[in-house]
Amino acid sequence: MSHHVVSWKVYLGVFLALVALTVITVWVAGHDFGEFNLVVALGVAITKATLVVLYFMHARYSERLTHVVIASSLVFFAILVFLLLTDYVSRPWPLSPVAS
Amino acid sequence: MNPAFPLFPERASTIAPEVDAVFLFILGVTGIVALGIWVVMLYFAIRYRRRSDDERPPVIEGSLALELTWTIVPLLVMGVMFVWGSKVFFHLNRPPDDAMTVSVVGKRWMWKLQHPTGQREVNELHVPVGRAVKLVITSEDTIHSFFVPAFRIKKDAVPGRYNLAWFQATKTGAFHLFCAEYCGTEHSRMIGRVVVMEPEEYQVWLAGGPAPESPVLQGEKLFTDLNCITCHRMDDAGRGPVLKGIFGRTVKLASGEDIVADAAYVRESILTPAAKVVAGYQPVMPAFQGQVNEEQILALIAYIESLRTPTPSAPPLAPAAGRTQARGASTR
Amino acid sequence: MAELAAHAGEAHHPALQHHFVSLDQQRAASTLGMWVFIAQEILFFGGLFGAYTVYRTLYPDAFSAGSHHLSWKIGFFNTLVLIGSSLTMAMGVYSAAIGKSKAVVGFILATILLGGVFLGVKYFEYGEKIRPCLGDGPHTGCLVPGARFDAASLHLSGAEAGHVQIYFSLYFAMTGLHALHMIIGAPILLTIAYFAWRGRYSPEYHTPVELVGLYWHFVDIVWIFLFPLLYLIGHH
Amino acid sequence: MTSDRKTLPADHYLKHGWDLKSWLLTTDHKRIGLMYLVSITLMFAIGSLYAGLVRWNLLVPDGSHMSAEAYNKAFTGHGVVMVFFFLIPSIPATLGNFLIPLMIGAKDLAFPRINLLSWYIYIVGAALTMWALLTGGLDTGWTFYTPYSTAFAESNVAVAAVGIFIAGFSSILTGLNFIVTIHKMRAPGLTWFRMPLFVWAHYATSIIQVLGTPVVAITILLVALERLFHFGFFDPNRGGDPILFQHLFWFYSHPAVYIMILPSMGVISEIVTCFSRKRIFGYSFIAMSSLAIAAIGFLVWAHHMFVSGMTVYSAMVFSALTYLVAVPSAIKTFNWTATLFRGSVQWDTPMIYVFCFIGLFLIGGLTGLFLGNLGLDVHLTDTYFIVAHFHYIMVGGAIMGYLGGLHFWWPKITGRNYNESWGKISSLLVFVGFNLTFFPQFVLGYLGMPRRYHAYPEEFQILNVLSTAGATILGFGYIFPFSYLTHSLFRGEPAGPNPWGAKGLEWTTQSPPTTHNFDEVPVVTEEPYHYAAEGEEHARG
Repeated sequence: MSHHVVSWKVYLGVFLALVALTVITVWVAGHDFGEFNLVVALGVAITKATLVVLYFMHARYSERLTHVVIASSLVFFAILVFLLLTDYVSRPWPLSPVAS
Repeated sequence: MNPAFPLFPERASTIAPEVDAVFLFILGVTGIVALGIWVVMLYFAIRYRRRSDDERPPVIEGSLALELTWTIVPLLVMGVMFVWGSKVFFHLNRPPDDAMTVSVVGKRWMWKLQHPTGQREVNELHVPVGRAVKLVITSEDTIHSFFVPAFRIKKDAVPGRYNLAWFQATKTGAFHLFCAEYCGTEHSRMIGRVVVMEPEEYQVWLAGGPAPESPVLQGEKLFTDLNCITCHRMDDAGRGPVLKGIFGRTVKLASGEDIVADAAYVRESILTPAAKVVAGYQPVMPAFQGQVNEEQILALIAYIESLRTPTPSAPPLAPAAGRTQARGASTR
Repeated sequence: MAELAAHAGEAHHPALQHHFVSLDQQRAASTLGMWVFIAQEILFFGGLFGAYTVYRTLYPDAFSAGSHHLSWKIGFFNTLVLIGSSLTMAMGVYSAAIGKSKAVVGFILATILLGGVFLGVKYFEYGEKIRPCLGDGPHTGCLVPGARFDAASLHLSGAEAGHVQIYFSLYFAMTGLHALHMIIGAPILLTIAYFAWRGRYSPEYHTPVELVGLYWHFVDIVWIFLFPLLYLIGHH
Repeated sequence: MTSDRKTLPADHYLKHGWDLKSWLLTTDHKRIGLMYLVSITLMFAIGSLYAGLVRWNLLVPDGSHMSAEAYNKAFTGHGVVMVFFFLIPSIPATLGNFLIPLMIGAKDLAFPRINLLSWYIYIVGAALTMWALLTGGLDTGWTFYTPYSTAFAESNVAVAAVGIFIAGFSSILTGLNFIVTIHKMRAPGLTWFRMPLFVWAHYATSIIQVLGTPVVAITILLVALERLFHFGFFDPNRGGDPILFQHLFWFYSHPAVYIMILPSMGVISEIVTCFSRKRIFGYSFIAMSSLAIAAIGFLVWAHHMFVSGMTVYSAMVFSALTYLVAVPSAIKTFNWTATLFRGSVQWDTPMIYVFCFIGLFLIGGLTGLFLGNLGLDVHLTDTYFIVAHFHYIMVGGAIMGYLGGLHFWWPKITGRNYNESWGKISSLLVFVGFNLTFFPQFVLGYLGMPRRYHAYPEEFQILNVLSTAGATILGFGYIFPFSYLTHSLFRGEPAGPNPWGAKGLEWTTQSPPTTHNFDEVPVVTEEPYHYAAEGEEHARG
């Protein structure tokens, strides 16, 4: 919230960090690290998103309720994806009729 | 086939009494609870009805002991229901090994069924009493649901998937077969009968129709007609892998992965051969997507399965069989 | 808790609505409202990301093949543009908080400009995939899912040709919905810039600038995930 | 009630104009609540007409009363209108809108203009959907299952889907408004655990509206996109999974049941304490169970899909979680019953609706235990058992609570009393008609009659005839309140600020309230439902 005015230097720093992370994610995508590629891609994206939320969106300086709102939306998104996948990862595709 | 005004459905399969037992158990428990709450509520409402406008009832804030009681006791009782129901569900989803397989294809608005011996039927299924029947269910268009109330079984027919159900009829007669998943205009006409017969009668019935062709034979014929046989030869001189004995075994793919050659893999390899090529072979096989229908694929799978070595206990099969079983379990 | 801090000065602030006790309460309510709206947006995109997760799990190869048909360079460029627009937006809010109205207008116009560049590039990208589908021609290179989809240009056939259509369905739905959010954001930004130019905002009251900022940053975050998930699958 | 003559207050929110503009441009939460009341009553009437067509067709087994197309469009119209345009907005958008600011001592909702906007969005969505239903119709069922809806249905799927998509945002914005209002606008002294349970229930409802609705919105948009542009999300021919649609659809649509029932539970909590003249038994347990229902309600969706071919292990997880969600509902029921103990129970119309609610919701909830059971669900799903089950929840639960609440707060909303005798008679009619309609359907379901059947085997006819007879009685039961409540608008006795002797801030202000609700900001010093005990001084109202 506006009670806390963050210096413009912080914004610039965050911007540069975001650019650097974008370069990293593109560089990593150019090499084959197997499963690790997805991990890095998601890790970098989550880091970037966290930076934007904390600094550009001022979540770091917001009241606790704001954190609760962000957390609960993420938790419910996680529930959606996790319980969805319980049905998908445990089965062959397309479904096989033969067990014996 | 039914009394004019039935209140309880017929019981005509081995699983039906199991399902009914759960039903009656839950009915009993919930009946007692419901009755109890109604009686208590009405008793309080009448006993403590307002007699004068000046009444000032005592303050009762609540009781932790009561709250805990009516949280924990229902949880325990429901735990029993859950475990019991899951047990029946597993039973419903595990066909016995000696079951005869009937393939079921839903199509708006009819059921197309085929016996292991090749007889085809539409909207009518003849089965012998006392014999386990496994249903492999799929659909050609939209989702349907294969429902026989007297057997207490139901399974969706989903396009692109094979779902499993099974039953073992315990009495002869004709029973309703319904489509239970809404599938369009004539949904309510997508009904038929399951006719349960004495085994001898069933044999007579089987002999009655036009000379049938078993899915294995049909598959063999297709195998020739579609020219599969030119590459998948019985010796290893062909351009494709030898299919004899491959079914159910683990094969190595060009990508280095291992895969169990089960029905799903065979199906995929017919439709999109390039997806998972066996190690040592070139991806030269044409895709058959759109050239074979679901029933033909089932026939081809049946044929390839029939080429399997008859003794499934051979050592190289052991791990594969284990995995297949796990996969099979998860399909149901 | 209702905040009762009724500062004498604030109680008569022209922007204070009648049903709030104080400007503080009004700002807290509006900010919370925006965050709840963003929570809603997360689940809105969440449905798509859920579908994406399922299909990528099922068809990793088709997703990789589809991804190789997008230009990562264009995606990279657009990512930088959008991050830049987030910076100018943040600076706009900062300027409002320290009372520099002229700078607010400048930064917001810059944000709109960068958003316009992003959408322009997107228009070009879409055009490339859609144009071959139009007319009666052979539709070589058409990447819009449907009957005219040209899987051959991706060297795919059979089931894979279907799977890659799912990838492109998701591509169009996700980027399209993201672009739609930007298109909705632009006129709102323009309105805010107009009011800033009229001098409506001050260090005490500039909640609308903050709120549109939150929205814009959220749209940026969506893209931060879309870029690697759509453009950078597998090894490039 | 006291017998001295009462008069309506000189100034109240209804007096600020009766012209169209004063309504269509209002930002007063009370007027918006009334606009919703009128809109959803209209939608309820339309939905009931569809229900009438369905029941009329099912009088005969051979389906000779209507064509199959017409029947399919009738049950789809019934489901779509009732679920999306009546039940979901029912209590929150009318009573919730009207009462939440009054109950927490605020002048209005946090975002009055967004509140008005959400009404307009609702109207646009409803108009679009009705247009789709009336020109060509819709025959997918309210569930829009793929691939039928995307590839086979020949009716107005895309337009209806867009209409429902739009209406979804009305629900989201209402929930958003409530969440912010409850957090930020409470009167001094009104701590969380002094809030009326009605407000707690709406808080839980709002969470579902905000976090669940967007998922179904995007899902239904994907259906529209697939139809319009041949995208392939759910097309099995291209490897799309129609079951994924069901997952995404039920992720919202199961919690949506709680959007319907939670506010109703809030109403019951208010009425049961007032008409027992006693504090509610286990306040915090009822409050927390609302949140528990909202949270656990998101974890159970796939119990609609046990026979779809999902894996047994996944099915077990969902079955176990389904049993878990039954607990908070049970807690509420037990607490309401315990509240009556040693109370001073007044048998007025709202309280009779409470008895109906508890009795019927109990059956609805307990039959849920049959359906959450894996082995049993195989037989029961997609039969009339499930139809009966959810009607016991939605009609026996949600609508009973809605009617009870409408009667309870009618004097507050209009400033006038309705006719109590008519109220009692019609509540009895509703109860009898409802049970006659839906109880036979449990039997039909266990016998195996599938739902959405235009024609059915003859042995099911007697039970279907009973059901249709019940529906006729139920229809009359609904026409009565509509008539005498409307009549009371003009002829009802002025009610005074607190005709029931109830607790809560909404009863401290005049009936009908002024535009700004309270002359001065109220300060709360009491615990909730502080009904004085014997000997204790009756606290200031």
